[in-house]
Amino acid sequence: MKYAYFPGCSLKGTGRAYEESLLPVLRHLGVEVQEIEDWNCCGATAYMAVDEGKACAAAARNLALAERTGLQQMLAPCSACYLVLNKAQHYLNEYPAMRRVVTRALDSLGLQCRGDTAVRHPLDVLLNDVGLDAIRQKVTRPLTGLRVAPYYGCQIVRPYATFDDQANPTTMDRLLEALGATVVHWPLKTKCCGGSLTGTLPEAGLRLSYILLKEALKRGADVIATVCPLCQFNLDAYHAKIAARWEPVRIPTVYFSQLMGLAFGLAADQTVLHRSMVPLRFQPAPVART
Amino acid sequence: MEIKRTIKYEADRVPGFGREVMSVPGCEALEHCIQCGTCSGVCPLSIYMDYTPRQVMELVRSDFKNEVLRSHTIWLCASCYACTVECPRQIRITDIMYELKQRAIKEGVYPPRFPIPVLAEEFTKMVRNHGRISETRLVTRMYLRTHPLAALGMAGLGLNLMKTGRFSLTQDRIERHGEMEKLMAAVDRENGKADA
Amino acid sequence: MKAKRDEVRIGFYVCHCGHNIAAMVDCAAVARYIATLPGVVLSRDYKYMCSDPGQELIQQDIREYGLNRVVVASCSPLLHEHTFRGAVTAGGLNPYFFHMVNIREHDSWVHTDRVLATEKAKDLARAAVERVVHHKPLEIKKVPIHPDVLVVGGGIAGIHAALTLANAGKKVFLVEREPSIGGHMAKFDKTFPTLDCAACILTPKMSEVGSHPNITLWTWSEVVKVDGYVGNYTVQIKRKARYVIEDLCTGCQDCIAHCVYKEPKFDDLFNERLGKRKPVYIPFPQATPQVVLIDPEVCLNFKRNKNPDGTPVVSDKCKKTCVEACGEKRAIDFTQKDQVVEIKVGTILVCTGFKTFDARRVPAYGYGVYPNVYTALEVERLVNASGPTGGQVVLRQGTNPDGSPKNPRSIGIIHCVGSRDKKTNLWCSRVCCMYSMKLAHLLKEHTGAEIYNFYIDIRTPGKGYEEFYNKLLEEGTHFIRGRVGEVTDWAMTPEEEGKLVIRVEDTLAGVVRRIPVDMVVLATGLEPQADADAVRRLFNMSCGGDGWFLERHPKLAPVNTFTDGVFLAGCCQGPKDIPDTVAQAGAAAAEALALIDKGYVEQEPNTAHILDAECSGCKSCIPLCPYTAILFDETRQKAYINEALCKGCGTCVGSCPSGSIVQNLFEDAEIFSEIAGVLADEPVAAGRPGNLTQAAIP
Amino acid sequence: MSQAPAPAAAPAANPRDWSPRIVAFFCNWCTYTAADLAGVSRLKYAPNVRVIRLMCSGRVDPQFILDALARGADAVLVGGCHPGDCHYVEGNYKMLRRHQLLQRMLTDLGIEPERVRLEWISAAEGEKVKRVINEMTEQIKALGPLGLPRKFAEWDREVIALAREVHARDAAAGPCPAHAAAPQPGETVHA
Repeated sequence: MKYAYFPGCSLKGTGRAYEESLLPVLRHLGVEVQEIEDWNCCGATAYMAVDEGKACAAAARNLALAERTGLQQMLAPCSACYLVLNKAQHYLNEYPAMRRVVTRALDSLGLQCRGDTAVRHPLDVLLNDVGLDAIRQKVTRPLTGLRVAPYYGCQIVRPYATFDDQANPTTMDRLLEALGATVVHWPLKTKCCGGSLTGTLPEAGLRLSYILLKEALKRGADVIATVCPLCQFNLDAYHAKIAARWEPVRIPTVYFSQLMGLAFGLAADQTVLHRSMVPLRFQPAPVART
Repeated sequence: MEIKRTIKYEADRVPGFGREVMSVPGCEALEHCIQCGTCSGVCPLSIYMDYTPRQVMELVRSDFKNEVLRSHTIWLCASCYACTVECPRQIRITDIMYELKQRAIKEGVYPPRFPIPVLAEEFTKMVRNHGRISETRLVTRMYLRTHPLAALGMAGLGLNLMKTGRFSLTQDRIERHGEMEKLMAAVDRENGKADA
Repeated sequence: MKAKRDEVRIGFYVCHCGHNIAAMVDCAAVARYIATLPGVVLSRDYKYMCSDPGQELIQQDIREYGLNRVVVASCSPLLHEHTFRGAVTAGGLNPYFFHMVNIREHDSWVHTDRVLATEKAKDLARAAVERVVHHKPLEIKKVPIHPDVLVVGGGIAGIHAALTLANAGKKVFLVEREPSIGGHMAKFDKTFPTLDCAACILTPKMSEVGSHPNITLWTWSEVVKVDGYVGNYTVQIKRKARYVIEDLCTGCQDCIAHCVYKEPKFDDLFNERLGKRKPVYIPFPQATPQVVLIDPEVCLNFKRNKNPDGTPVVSDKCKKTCVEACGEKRAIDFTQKDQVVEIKVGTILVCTGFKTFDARRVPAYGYGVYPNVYTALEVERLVNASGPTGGQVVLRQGTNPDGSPKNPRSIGIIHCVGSRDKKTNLWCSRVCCMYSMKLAHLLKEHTGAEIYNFYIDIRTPGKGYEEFYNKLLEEGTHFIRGRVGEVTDWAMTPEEEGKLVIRVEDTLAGVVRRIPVDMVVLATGLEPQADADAVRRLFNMSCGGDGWFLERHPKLAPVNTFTDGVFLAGCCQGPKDIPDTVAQAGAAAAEALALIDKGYVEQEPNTAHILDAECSGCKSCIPLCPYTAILFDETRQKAYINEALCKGCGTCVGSCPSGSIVQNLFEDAEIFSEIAGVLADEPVAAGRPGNLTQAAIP
Repeated sequence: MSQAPAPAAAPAANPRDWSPRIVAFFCNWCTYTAADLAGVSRLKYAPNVRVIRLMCSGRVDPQFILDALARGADAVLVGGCHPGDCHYVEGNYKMLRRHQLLQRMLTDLGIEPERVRLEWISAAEGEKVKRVINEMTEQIKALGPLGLPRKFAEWDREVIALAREVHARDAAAGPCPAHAAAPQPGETVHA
């Protein structure tokens, strides 16, 4: 199994814990990734707000570079990248006019985009390509007793989700259960965290993060597991502000890949739990495997 | 008591605006809107909006361009796509919001120092110039342009980011810089041709 | 051919159809052009050809000008061919010396350029003029009608139709797939807008069906095969094993009382799984027929594994207290098998009804996740005095302060669940507004709760319906115009704790609201039955794009199908309320009666026959005929067609290598001249353009 | 077409511009009814198709199709019920088989197979009638005219010229009974 890998800007910045924990986990499971050379920012939601043609072109440059690797599948761990790259592909295939513009623009860089690379999320790859059985085999320190609220956020299931249910996704639930954790019933798993509004309009944006944290605590979760660097940031970084505005709702938020590393017994520099501002203090005990 | 006249005259409309928006890829289904309000019902941010998403849809369809482009609603959209997947007429409401944001930015009709379009602008500028985003740098720039004082309030957050090794003010960039500039220029050229 | 051409005297008429045609087609120009064609002695344009004066015009002209061919260019022949053939007959001509041109549905209504639409009308009219030259006089065939009728489906539509027919003295077979007739209506508590009790008005009709001397009622039965044609259908019906001999069961229900299961344990489907039943059961107290049945899936006297043919295996492991209780009646028979019976009928009424939308398909409303979210049909059973709770509205989850099951203090009714939604069903289900208001009224009456109706639009187009809406408004029921975004169980405020929270935009007030309630009722829409497509094939009907059975014409033949002798009634044709269903059932019964009492049907004489002299005896046509109408005369080594069996599809004609089969009304010469007619720049000379085409045929 | 040549699809187009002429054979029960439905629904489509009603697509003799092409149609559309839905049980399957054979033959004759199209359109699919007709009109427009009658005329002229030449040569060479009569212009001869 080998995938072209599109890290995206966040995974090199505030979301570095995602990459730092995901790559060792994939390696541990025998999944090879090849970082796309000279990838650029996917455009995220901000670019769509300015010019969809350019947003599409920016995303298409990455698709074109991915096609150059000769790999048919592309891994995009960040939710925004996953959405934008998928969306660009939909647009290119649905709207011939858009395709014409983008094709010519890429031409000027000597690039071609066929638009047939499958853009996939790590959850999709882990469950459908690697499989839960293979994952269970690698669990040496089951997360017994850890109560996890799985948080999918919005953009991996909407609107282009193909690998999971839009209203009630379960891939991460199943993954966490395979790690030995207890999954908390939490009806907010696909609600919005506030996105970039936490920074631009804190009153509105932070309130959404606050609701998520509050409800997770109320349902008895020890930790929130996330798949998106922006969600992680919003749920992790603003506790002081949230406490000042509403009430303290301290609960750690980590990437699902960090929990996988923990269950696989990977080293601390591969689970990078120290990157969270609200630390997860949980050390699973090893089990003797027969 | 301050009173305000809310009546709309035909002259307040910009005829053709609705059609124009509906002709943009992804925005076509707006003509099927039945004003059921599902979009507002599922929108996590509708509670802050001056017009609910449903009202924005109707204002667009009825050519009230100025009202729509000046509304807060379009900037409050966090792109969570809940409305788009729930809409019983499969209207891509999120994409329509994007389209309206684009038009508002192009026409410069948003409050000065309003952080959301500033962030979008800084974002695209950074992508165009460097190909990649350095988040902390981007956010810092946004605060400097909008609320320089508020940036001080973020100091604690910055400190925490530094502590967890997630703070960086160096600009990440693609190797073949210039390519993004070239790509965007080419898009402009192609679109110009199409317009002509 | 040439001589014939001189003999024909064609009258041509182009209809304006008010503005329907004239607005897009220059009718006068068409008439002028057609007048120039050889054989045309008269060419007129007229405002309404189908009107009485229009028809009289044709008759007069036939007499006055000695016309022997008539062509009318107007609407679709499926609409008015019959009318004009009648006019031609009245004028003294054989009706088949007529041909019709469709310049409305196929031209004026679908085009936007008047010049091009007029050209098209000329082409089509010219083709008809060319074609009609070759027409021959034909005899209308009369086929006798078997007087018995099959009614499929025993809901209110089937019941009403069966009774209407039976009371008119016809023998009716009523086939119902469930163990009892009654359909959805039997589950309802009250009916809108009069609030009369559904059982009170339905059960007398049900027992009348059960005891009517002219009705043979077969429940727990399904139609499996239909052969034949109008007037002469042969139908096979599978009578599923009940493990109870119907004629011997008296409906005493002692067997149920004495079943080894002391308590009912299995989901009661009639009560929407809100109650329980035993393996031996009667679906509901007023069931017709009053005959029990045994569910082999759960009865202890059957094994859980099946025979290879799918029939259950008798284990004989049970004490069979039911058999003991039945005693001398000996009605219970564990060895009963499915049986297929064959009947002959002349007409068929399809009244197979609908199913309700599966609320799980709208996950945002939490049906199946939150126990206190109900479907409307469940609530019908909940408020019903003979329902699983005896008419007490108690929730699945929660308790009152005194520890008894919780009674709701606030209820939200969500309209349009699954309806008016491109992701599920785009149609309006027509009854949900009214039944939601009925349930709002009943729930208020039973519980005194605050009731909120969440609607997109209130639709009350029926007698007394708007008045009912008004009554609800007076009762203080809240109406909030907005399609609910989501139903959740997480609280934002203290009063939301422990409640279901409905998030919705009150679109009239223009604000988003969160409304906590104890109970959510989903007004699920109506859908075609899951097996509608299979049923449609069985009876050779069509389905619309939405899956409902298609009527022959929405206005002019609303209970007919495209198959003669097969009629539709009730919700299988589309969502409708009880008054409309009963009216339609009456109409379908009347259509069947009209056919039966006439005694015969006239059939299009478009059958095929073989020209003996040209048949080479190759037999290639014989396996092509789906009706085995083509036979082979071994002594003469020629094929021949039994015209009584021929349905006139023309498949054999299209593939006869020697061109020796002729289909009336669709003869080769007629079709070739029509082809030539639509394409010719000049009036067509008789005959084919050349022999390339013939040479090219292998 | 009497005075004006073939109609154009685009409303504003000059009627003198070439535009495809398409002959359609629709079965009475599904496709013809669907076209009626398109009309009742006031759907708008290209005015290039002339519909001939048959009871069943199974009645479509391949000769009808070839005859239409030979008489100047640029394309032929056949519409029948969806597989399994035929009013006469399986007439549409019969047409499908003929269609497949015909496609091969058309290729052999050098006629683009796209010019003969078979579509299943149920009575409920008025929308599909519109789509298919518009699509096909565009497609045939792109292919250009088929022009068989003109080609026949050319071939006729060539054959007649050739026959004359042979006749003249034969006459010069001496009497030969086999080539006594050369065809006269106007008489139809197809190779």
